[in-house]
Amino acid sequence: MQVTLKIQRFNPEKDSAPYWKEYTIEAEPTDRVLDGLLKIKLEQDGTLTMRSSCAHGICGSDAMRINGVNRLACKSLFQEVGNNVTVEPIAGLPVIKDLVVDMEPFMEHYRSVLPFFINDDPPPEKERLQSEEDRLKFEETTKCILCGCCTTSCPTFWATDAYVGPAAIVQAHRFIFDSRDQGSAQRLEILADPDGVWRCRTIFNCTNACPREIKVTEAIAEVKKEILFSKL
Amino acid sequence: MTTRYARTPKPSGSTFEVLSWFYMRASGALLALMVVFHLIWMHYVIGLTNIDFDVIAGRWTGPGGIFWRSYDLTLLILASLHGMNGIRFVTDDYIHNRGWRAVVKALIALVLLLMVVFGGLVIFTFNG
Amino acid sequence: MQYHYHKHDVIIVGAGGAGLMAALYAGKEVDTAVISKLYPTRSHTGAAQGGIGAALANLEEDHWEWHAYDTIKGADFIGDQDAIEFMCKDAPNVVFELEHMGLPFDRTPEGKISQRRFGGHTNNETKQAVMRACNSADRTGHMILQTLYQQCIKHNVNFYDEYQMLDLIIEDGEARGVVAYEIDTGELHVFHAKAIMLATGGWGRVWNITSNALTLTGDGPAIVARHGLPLEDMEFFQFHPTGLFKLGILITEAVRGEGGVLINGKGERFMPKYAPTVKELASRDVVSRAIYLEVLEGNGIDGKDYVYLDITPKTVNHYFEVDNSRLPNGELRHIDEDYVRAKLEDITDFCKTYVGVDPTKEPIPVQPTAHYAMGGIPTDNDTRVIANENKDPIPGLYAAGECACVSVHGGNRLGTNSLLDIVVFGRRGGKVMAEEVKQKDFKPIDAESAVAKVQAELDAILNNQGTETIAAIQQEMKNIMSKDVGVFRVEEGMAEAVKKLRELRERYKHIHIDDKGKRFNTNLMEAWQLGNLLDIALITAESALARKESRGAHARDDFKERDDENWMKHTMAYLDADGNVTLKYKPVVVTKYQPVKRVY
Amino acid sequence: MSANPKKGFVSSTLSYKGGIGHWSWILHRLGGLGIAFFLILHILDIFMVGVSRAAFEELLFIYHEPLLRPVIWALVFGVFYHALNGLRIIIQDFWPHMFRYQKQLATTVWVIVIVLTVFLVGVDIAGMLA
Repeated sequence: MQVTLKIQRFNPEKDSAPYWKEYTIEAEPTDRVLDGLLKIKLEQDGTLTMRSSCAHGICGSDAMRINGVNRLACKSLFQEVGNNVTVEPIAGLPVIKDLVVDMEPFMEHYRSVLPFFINDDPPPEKERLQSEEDRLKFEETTKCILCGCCTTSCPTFWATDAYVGPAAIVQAHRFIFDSRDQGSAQRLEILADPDGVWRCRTIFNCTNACPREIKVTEAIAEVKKEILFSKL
Repeated sequence: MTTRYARTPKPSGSTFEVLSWFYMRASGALLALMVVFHLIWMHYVIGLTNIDFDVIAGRWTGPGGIFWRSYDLTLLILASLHGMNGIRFVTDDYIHNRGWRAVVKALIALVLLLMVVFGGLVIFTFNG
Repeated sequence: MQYHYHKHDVIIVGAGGAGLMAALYAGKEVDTAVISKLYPTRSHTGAAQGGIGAALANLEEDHWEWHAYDTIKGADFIGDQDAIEFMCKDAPNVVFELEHMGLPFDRTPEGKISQRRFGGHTNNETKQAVMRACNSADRTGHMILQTLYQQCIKHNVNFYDEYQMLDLIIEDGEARGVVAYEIDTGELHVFHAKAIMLATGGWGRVWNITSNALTLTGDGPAIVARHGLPLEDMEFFQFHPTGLFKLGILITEAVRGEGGVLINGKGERFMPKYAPTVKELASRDVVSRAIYLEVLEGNGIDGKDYVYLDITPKTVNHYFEVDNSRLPNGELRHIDEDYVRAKLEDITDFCKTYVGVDPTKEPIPVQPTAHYAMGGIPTDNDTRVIANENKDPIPGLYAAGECACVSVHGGNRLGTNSLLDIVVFGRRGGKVMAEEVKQKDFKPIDAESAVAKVQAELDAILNNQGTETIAAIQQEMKNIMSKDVGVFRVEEGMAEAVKKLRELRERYKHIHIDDKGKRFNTNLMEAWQLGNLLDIALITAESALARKESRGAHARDDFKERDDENWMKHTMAYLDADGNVTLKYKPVVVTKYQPVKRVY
Repeated sequence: MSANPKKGFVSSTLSYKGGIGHWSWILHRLGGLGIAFFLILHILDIFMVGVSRAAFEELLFIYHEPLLRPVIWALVFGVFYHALNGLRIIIQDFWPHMFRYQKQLATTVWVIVIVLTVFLVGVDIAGMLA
């Protein structure tokens, strides 16, 4: 099939503002949008710039806004997105070049929620035990690949990048609900900040955008409830 | 004792934010019922075209006066706080300049005060 | 020459499992920095699925010695047995340590780390498959990568994200620094260090169908080779039997560990013909060849070049009955759709997304996919890179993970041993480097000329007015390698491949690119990486052409048998500036296991 | 130099093809702002009841003027939507597993809001005709 990709371009060395450019390629319906972009880069215009690595939705490099919604280019097939595809960078982060954004503000929020296991007790000789039930409590949020689809689909984040954002809350959730972890109080304290979970307006764009099908809004609500009950 | 990893000083205002969040839900639930009832009462039971001074006066001074005065007062306080807090959220989202944000928030607080004072005054002091 | 200068005791290049584990261990004691061409969590460790092998015996009897023997046998007896014993003995400790770092393993009903069956891992007495793969659903690699990155953040390891290493600074036979290109700005950086570890991963992108990320271009080994240092056992490259048809996306061996069977175009389960005891759970080279032979005989699905991997409960439960396959408690094994979905969540997702198949209801179309490099930069058991067949180390240079060849995988790696390799040797390397740099001072470096050399390499691409394109050269290289240096190899094919690869290397000198800018010039990076792939491809083809036997992943139609008398030795391939490859050989370390015929 | 991320968050908000939750939020927020401003006016006009009969009757056109009815109806709709959508959010916040039914819940909100709005608008029209 013939596919037309309308891509937002921006070269910081030449352009003062982003602009749109259209490319037409031959593609299979089962090709990924990423295949299309790479094909353009290889065959038509080597200056087209995006990030990509694993190409099957596990590394989180190629989050972009495709036909108006955040997705991974490698998890979007032309048969679902159609043959007229609009591709632009994810919103709310500075655009470096074409589809590449500066992920640093995003990573800063990620680091701010203590996204690491905290348990200062001397570990046992073998594994720490954890029941299957306790393990399942945070199963879903361990799937996060830090692609940024959720945070950059959030209208609150677009309005104010002080908001810690869904991805960071998901990462915190993964530890807050881990029965082995002892850092929950500190994380809840951080997330109770005015720029923490309370800026979530329950909009669901994050949940809809998550390529790992994490129920992000639900995870955020669980954190909110946890803070509420710890304060009341 | 677990090591303290938080690199920032203890975040301020966290209790206020959680209470504000909780208040929006608690008052919201109550307001939803009260306002829907209020609207149905004024539009269906009274009828918009029939509203006049006597209707309002009768409401506060008639046989159910105590009930209506408490109902309206509750509505006034819950709604003013809910509404102005909502505007505060919007301010936090969209106004990033610290100075402007403070000015707008002060304005919101002032408006809130005036709403409760003016509204309360009439509900309490009205004597026909 | 314009460049930025940085100084750290230890520099680690690559932020996958091996790099991060080393960074964590070195970083606890000395000033450590990690350079990565990707954000660390984008590394391909995250794509590893099935599990990490360790004889924890959480569900049934198991011993590290069994694990070691399975690995040696899986390696087709060309793995170094001292290294393998070290790794398998260390495995339980390192897995417990990962658990202590918070890694969310699946749990047994008693709350212990859950384990599952995997290819080539057996109870050495009964010869049946044993539950040894510690797993976290089907994203064990993702969990390891995330956990290690989290710990690095906790311990304040320095990161230089999106920096491409372009060269090593080796002076007076000692590694003293790295030259890297900051992708965002196009500026060059010199990293001055006392110890440098390469953990740059594999090079599956040399082949057409691969499970590897687009970024796996063998940068580390190629740079090492261009310094006149040897690469070991490059002819051994693993083809994973079950890549998703056409795309090559990995479908974990755990599918077979959970009971999945391989079915050919006639609807027959064909693995019992090739591996009567463990069938689908034979080692990967055996299963890949079986699929290849089925396809050759016209038994592919619809006569095409793929077969079915069937994990539908109906089929699986049928074969559990046929095989009388039982749980440790004696009950007949049985699975249902929910179990498949829970244990193989990501696989289910991949199949639905890319081929529109629900694996709980329909079989998955699969074909062998280029997967893992057993060979690489030769190191000793302490991860020190060695310069020759006498194992003389190069001071200051270390390597770990897929880019390194210790060699624990020999001719064929067992599933779950790659994750084990990266954490065991990453940790070992981190500790060794920390100890060594404490005893050592910074040696002077000539940063100016190192930068000038790299700048010249980049300018050669940027200013090239040639007519050759990345697309054409890359595609031809992949075609050559897939056709002639793939699952099955013959003399004429490989000789032809070597010849054509040399032509491609000439054409590469006339490559031109569109993007001449400084900012985020991925076009330039791709062109440079293509040079690495071409070097690697040539060394692989030359190493393979010379090895006149079939062993592990190196399967020749013209030399069908293993030849222990002449070929039980490691290849050491040296590339010179003119593109000539010289082959030397190094003996295999044998402790107590003598080679026997390999049957599964 | 990088493109400014904050440029056009309004256009991001309007152009993002979010689901029903996205549009619900926009409506909820606009509705909330509208109601808050009306509330201020409403308090003022009722305050006039306390000032004098005449002062209040000056403002009665708000409720009697047919031309203002569409404004009132928009407000009625806004109040119902804000109230019911708010209840949806509360339900989801306190029973997070209800998030899985967000689309069904959001649709239910619309159904109830439309029924209530049509009912009251109908009542008003009937009153005007009478």
